[in-house]
Amino acid sequence: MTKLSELEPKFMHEVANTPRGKGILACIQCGRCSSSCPIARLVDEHNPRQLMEMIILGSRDEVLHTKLPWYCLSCFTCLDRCPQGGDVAEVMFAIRNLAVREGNVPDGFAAQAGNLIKTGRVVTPAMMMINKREKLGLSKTPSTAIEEVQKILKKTTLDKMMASRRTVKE
Amino acid sequence: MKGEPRVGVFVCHCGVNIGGVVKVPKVVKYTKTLPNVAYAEDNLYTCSEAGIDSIKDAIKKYDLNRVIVASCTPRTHEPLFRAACKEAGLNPYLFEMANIREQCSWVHPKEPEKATEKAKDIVRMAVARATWLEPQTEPEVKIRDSALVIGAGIAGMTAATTLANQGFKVHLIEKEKEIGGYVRRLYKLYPTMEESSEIIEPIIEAVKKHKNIELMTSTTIEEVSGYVGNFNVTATKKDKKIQLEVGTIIVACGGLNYQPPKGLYQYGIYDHVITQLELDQILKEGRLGKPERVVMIQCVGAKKGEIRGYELESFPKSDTAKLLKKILRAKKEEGWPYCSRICCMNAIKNAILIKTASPETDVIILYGDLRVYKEYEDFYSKARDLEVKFIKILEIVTPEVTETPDKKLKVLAYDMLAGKEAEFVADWVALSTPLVPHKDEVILARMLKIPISPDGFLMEAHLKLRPVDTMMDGIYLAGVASGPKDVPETITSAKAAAARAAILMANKKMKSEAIIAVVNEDLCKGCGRCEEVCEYKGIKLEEAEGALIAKVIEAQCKGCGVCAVTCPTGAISMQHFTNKQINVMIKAAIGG
Amino acid sequence: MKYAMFWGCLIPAREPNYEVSVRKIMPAFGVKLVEMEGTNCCAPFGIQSLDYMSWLALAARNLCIGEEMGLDIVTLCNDCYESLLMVNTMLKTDHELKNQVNEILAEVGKEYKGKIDVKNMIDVLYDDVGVKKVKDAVKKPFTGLKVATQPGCHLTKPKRIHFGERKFDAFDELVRATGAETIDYDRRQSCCGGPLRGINDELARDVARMKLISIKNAGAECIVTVCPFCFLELDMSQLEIKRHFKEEYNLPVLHFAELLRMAMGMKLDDWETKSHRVPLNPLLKDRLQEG
Amino acid sequence: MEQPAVLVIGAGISGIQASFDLASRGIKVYLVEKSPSIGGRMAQLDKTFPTMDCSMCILAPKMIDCSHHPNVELLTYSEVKEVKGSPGNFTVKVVKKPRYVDISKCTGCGICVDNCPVEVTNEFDEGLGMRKAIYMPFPQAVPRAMTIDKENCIECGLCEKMCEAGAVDLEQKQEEIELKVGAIIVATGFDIFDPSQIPPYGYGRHKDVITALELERLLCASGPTGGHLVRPSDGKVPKTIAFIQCVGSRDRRHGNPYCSSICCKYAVKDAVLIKEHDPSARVCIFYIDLRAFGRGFQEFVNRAKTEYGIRFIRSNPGEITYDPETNGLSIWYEDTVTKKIENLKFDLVVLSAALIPRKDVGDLVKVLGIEVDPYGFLKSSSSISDPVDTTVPGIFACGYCLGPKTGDIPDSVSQGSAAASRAAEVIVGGK
Repeated sequence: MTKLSELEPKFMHEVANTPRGKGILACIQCGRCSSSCPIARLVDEHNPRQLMEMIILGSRDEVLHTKLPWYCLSCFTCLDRCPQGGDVAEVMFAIRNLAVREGNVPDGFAAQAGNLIKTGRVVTPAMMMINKREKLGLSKTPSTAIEEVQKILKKTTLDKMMASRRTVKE
Repeated sequence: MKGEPRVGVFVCHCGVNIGGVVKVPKVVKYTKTLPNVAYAEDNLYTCSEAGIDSIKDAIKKYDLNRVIVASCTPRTHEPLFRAACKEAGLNPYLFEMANIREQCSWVHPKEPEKATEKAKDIVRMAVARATWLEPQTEPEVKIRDSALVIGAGIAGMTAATTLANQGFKVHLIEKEKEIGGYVRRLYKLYPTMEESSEIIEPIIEAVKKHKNIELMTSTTIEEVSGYVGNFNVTATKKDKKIQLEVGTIIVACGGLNYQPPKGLYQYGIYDHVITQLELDQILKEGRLGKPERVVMIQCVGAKKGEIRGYELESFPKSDTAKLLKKILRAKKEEGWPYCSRICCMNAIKNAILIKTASPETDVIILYGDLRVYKEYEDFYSKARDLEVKFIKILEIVTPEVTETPDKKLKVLAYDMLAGKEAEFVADWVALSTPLVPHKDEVILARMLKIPISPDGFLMEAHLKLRPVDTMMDGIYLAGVASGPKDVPETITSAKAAAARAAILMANKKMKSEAIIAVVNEDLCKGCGRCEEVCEYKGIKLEEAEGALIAKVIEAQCKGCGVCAVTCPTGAISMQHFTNKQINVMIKAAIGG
Repeated sequence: MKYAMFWGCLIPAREPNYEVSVRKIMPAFGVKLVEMEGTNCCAPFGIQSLDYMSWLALAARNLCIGEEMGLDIVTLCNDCYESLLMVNTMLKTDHELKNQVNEILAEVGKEYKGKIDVKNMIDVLYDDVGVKKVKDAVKKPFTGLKVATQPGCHLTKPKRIHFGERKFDAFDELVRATGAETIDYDRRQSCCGGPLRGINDELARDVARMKLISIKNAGAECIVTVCPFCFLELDMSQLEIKRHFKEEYNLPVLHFAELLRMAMGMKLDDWETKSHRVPLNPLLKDRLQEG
Repeated sequence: MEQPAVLVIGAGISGIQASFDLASRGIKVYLVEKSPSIGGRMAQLDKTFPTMDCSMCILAPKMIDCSHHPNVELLTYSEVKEVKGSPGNFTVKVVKKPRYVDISKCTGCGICVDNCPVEVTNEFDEGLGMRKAIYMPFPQAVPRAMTIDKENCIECGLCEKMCEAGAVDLEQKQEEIELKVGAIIVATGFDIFDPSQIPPYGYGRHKDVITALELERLLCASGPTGGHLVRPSDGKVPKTIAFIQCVGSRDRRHGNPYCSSICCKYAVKDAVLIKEHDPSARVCIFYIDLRAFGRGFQEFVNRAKTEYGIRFIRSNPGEITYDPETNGLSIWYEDTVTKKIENLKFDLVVLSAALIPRKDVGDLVKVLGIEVDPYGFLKSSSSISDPVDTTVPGIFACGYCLGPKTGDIPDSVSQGSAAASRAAEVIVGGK
């Protein structure tokens, strides 16, 4: 039984006003997103419709501090299948941005961020690949402006966010 | 009827409906062996133009003086085939229908052989009866071109102005002192959010000013007698009797908003538990202020006795035990068996009004099925854009309302889609209640002799194709009298009722059924038993050469046959259903 | 037709064969690819999930480089295309957002003006080059080859930005231009599972398996992709599925550039054939360099 | 001055009701219908909810009453080309398309149909049944005459040779007639949303995914299979049938955000019909909100659940996949009670597709100068107080050309009578 105290009535309002979260207001709980989502079919915890319902109901704590938002692989199937223009995938991004601000970042994403801050890219070529490219007469991998990337990420405080990361509650 | 009876029999396949079960060709072959049968054939659809033409041609070619169509129900097709006989020059009452669909193929789909035999019996009985049919002439009734409209709500006023604009005299009678009815009291109307006054004031002006409309307020109807085209209505206005003679009557008595019984969701116990109508009035007077949360509960008063099978069927076992206690309680609740179609929209309208007035208020609507139909889906989206929360609850687990120590209301509901029981503390709880029939609808129905349908509203002649007519010619239904409707639907049905009434009044005359009682004056002892039992007052004792003789008022008699059965001396017989005809049918049935 | 070529990070790091094929076919259509210097990560799905403004700033920075070169940007990888296209569309329409982003870009002396467009190789071949020219360039058509097309989620969805169904049909038309027959299968519009690589590999494999089942049921012989993620995922997971589920699909996976290159008569070099985990022969035996 | 007439465009149940009400009160009506026979969509239905009347049984008498009425002049296979003038006197140009059959002579005997060598799909059967180049859409067609479909006709002349009544006239030309009318009523009805716009449902890819109107034709006694429900793919009797609601309705992405109002009702009706045909069949209805709001309908739904054991699943399925071994379809949906994504196998899937504006409503709107609402249906001058008036005075509308403002058949009939009232006010009242 969820007491009102556990619910945060203003949660839907908060998500609706995050840059990619406006779609939550259109949701009519039809279930088309969860039944077309490839992940929902394989992982029981991940259910986009139920996630939207929890936002509407206001279970802020359960949504932002668990693994729930991190299963989505942003293939936008739910967004295209949503009959009400509920932009479910966009709302997923909105919740993840909110979760990151609360320090909830899984390891895989943190690794990508670390790589980005260190090398300016998410995927960096292994030494063996650089030699192979040489042999094939291809140019070295494209040049990256690493300092400029680091300056940008300092301005958007991404590096601070990554530093204040806590492990996620199962 | 001079000359030997020459019967033509047309057996119908009705596509698969009859032909799929009854061996129609066999029935035709058998029919040809019956006495007096001059011609018999079968066709795929006798009700199609092909069937009609084959009947007309056969009458001329084989000089038939009786016609039988063995097909479906007289209720929908007898007028059609009678018209065909008439066009071929044969008196329409020399026609007889044998129902081998509803009374045979449809009920015995699994036994084709027996069904075929039964079809033969039914046709044999019809042929037997046909030989004794006599031509009848339909009495013609004069129709006055004035109408009575009962109830001056939005339905009554619209019907009255529509008829008046077409030049007919209209008597508009309203029980209350003020006209405008249910809609006039409302604040705003969905979906356009126009004020109710913007819609209803122009019509009220038109009614008051229209030269063809005679408006009588605080007038109640005492008694209605007479028949189509000549209704005499007696009404009283502040103990002044008024007599009216009108051609047609339009019933626009409207409906009531259901007052939940004391205690249902603590209604009547806590004053902040209100109905949507009361919330509408509070919003109209701006008395709501800026509450922190308003919770609305849908389908209050709707019958939840039938447990929605699907919800219990695959329900997680763990919760069922806990919920069963609540389910049994829900079963006891009485309620209206129909969906009153306007309460969802009303709740959303009030939610939008609250949210526009004070966006900070948290508005939650607990619903089982959100029936926002037609183009009102945009209205529903507008509410969601204003952050109104729609939470689907398990209907069979009715929410519980209790009071918190600090005089707020606590609503406990099972949110089916999140799979959790959630609890909300609210300042107001609004109950969406259905539209229910007017208490005096029953009195009106008995007065006008029109039936009431199972859900308590007045019954229309045919649900699909005659939605504003009634069983009684000349009496029509407009607005909520025949079932819950929203304002646009009410206005449409009012205009439709006006159109139907206008037909009779424009033609000024009408033919009515010839199936009526006939009194054999030699046998009538004047005992008056027939007058007592006649529901429609279609038969009266009259002085004739010093003796009391029963006399039939042709247009008023509905041909129900009660008088004929009650008459001790057998003086009364029914045209087209004489005892002879019926006995012959019975003999044919048993004779085999 | 000159474009600024944004290779992204995955193709140079993992799939040089895609780069080689593209470099080989584009000159035939008069398309000149100018290398972009000093680009940065396009901020794909992973980074977008972390922070909104970081995504806009990183993607906008690449757009500024394209504007400085005065050329439309062309990408091969769906993630780069999606990120750059969405940011380009948003900044062009939302001035207030553009100013916020420019405020961040000022740190590195760049300013987004919104003068260029972002295109994928499919847009270039379909809109600018035209299917007719592609058909004419085909010397050895793949008549009879049953192909399941996999344009990829970020090339075609969300439909409101990518002109609805047109993208799916455009890619099908291009594949048909090479003579092959495109098969319509149930899960054509669903995801290959690629973005979960590195985060949850088993899950990625299972998502890929659902797609492969659907392709097999529809009777296709091979899969043609656009996005390197789809290529890697659908190719690699067939081996993992064989090991884990003991199921054989052997559906060879080809980049569209490779398919077009072979259709234009060129043969794949040996190292390119080897970089496909699902063997290309026997299906494409006569199109490969021996030994 | 002799009373002006009324033009009614479209002879579905709504147009028929409007014409019959006007004619019965002595006003002349020109009833123009584009297809060869009057009857409209209702003629295609098998049974109607919730009374289970057979649709043709309650429609045929009305069609014959209307067409035989002395005050009604039927102009079938004709279209309105041009309208000028103002309320009280409109001049209307109507083009009578050539039928190549003389209506007065043709008895509808069908010899020509038997001999016609050309066979094409029958639009009336939603493409499930076949018809010849010379055809009558359905047995109870009014007027009861054949029509030659010139596109597919190979002009072999066999029909002309075989016709005893000499009714075939291959040289018939297009006629244009001019009518003087006082008011116009539009009753042109609706089209069905093409579900192939939602690829994951596989309509068009799998033959056993059909629309609800196609199901009506399969269930109808005069349908292509004589009323026996069989799977279009292999002709077998389906044992498990699913209905999917809100396909294209309540859908912003496909431009129909409204609720088409009748799909929940006809889905439950068809489910009950299927159970009556074959009690052992298993029928599921996937819905979002079961909109059982009509008269007597909630009771009908309760009966469907308790008596007929039809299963209602509150979820809108995401996609349908095809399983080659069992030639069956599996529907992927979320069981909102258990929160699990499930899939159920079905032999036949019926999509309750949305009702959308007629494809060619555009040119009629241009001809009449009336406005359409955001969904493409006709706009009422005031959606509350004048639901059946269009934006042009003197021109009224009824039936589903007004869009979702019209619910089911009783709404169409009421609007037909209401439009008749409004037209009569213009003719008699001069308002």
